[in-house]
Amino acid sequence: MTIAVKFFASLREQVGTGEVELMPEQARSVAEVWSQATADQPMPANTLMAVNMDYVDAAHPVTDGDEVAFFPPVTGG
Amino acid sequence: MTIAVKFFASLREQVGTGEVELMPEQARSVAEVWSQATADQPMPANTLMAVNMDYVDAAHPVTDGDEVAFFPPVTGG
Amino acid sequence: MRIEVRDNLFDPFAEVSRYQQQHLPAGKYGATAVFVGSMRDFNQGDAVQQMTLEHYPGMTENYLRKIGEEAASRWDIIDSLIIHRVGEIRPDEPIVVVAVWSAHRGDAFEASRYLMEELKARAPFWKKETLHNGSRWVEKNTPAS
Amino acid sequence: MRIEVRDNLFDPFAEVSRYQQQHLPAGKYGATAVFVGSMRDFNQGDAVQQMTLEHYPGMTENYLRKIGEEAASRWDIIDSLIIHRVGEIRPDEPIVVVAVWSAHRGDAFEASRYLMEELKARAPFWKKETLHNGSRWVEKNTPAS
Repeated sequence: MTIAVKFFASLREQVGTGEVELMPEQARSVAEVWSQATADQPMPANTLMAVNMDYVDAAHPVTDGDEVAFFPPVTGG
Repeated sequence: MTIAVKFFASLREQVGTGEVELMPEQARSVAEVWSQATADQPMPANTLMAVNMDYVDAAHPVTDGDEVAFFPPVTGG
Repeated sequence: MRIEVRDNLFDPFAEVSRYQQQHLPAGKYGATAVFVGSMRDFNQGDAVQQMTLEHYPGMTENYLRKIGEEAASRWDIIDSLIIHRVGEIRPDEPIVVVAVWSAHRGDAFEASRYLMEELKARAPFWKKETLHNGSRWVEKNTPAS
Repeated sequence: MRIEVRDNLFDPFAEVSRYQQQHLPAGKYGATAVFVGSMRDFNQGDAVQQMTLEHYPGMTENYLRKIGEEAASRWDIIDSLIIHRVGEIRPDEPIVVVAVWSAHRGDAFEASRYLMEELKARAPFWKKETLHNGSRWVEKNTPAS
């Protein structure tokens, strides 16, 4: 299996892709997922992160099969 | 002219009439209007009073041509 | 601002929708807060079959307008609508609808709440409930929360 | 409770009315609080011609449901409805409608406000505005009041 990585809204445009896949051995935390998936781009300070569609922080562990998402502050409603 | 006196809701039923007229010399205050118009019935403690459709207290003066109303706590909405 | 006292059944959401289409400037309001009060078929533990709403014609409209003007002076609102039913009402029928349009949600929420609380505290309406064994005047409104 | 994310235009008041008729027990709710957020044709001093609303399918619905369940656990409510638009939106079109039915007005008012504030704070939606000279992402929501 793999780790599915998603980017939304302005982060998607900034990173240049909406979705990439990582091999599970490439990253053990959300922060490492970001580094691997963006080729070490700096992460904007207000970036929000989710693992399997729940908000987490950058230190949250990731495992095989996880879906990891990065996005800017939400602006619905 | 006269003073028009109105009673609403449970007070109308209790006093036994919805509207009476007083001569201006019969009452100089809202309290006196009540006494004259109800033949000195006791006024329920929570009675609300209005002169010309604005809330007032029992000491409020009344003059010729005024409309004076008595009613229980309001329960709309 | 429109204030209405009605003695016949109305559809609150259709009224709000129609008023909005006819009176609100398109694209200027970002927030609409609506409250509808409806007749329940029970109160204080008793089944209620019907209700009669009495009001003080003239003073009622004056106070609804006064309350609407107070809300407009306290919050940044674009328009508002209040319709209140009087006469004989059956369970599930709407009693009151209040709507406030604003550029921002905080103003719309707070002004609509203010309109309802002040209406219940100051507008001269009185409810009489018909139960299976007679009728009774509602003595006071429920508190705000 | 119904949660919906829609990519086409809807009539918020007709939706609330229809949901009420189909799902609410007649005579049991005394209070309905509705909030509609609409697209304004201006923001931060600029004319806005169009807006694109992006979301995170799956997580959006999860969080709307979570927020709805939180409201139901905090207040005494009978039912609730949330519909949120995504995709391309033009000025004056509705973006979101939230409705709460309760026996009492305090619960309906407070729960509807909670739903909107939490939706704006936590549900993954993002707005991109089209101006006459290009487009921009909305960077953050306006505060509650």
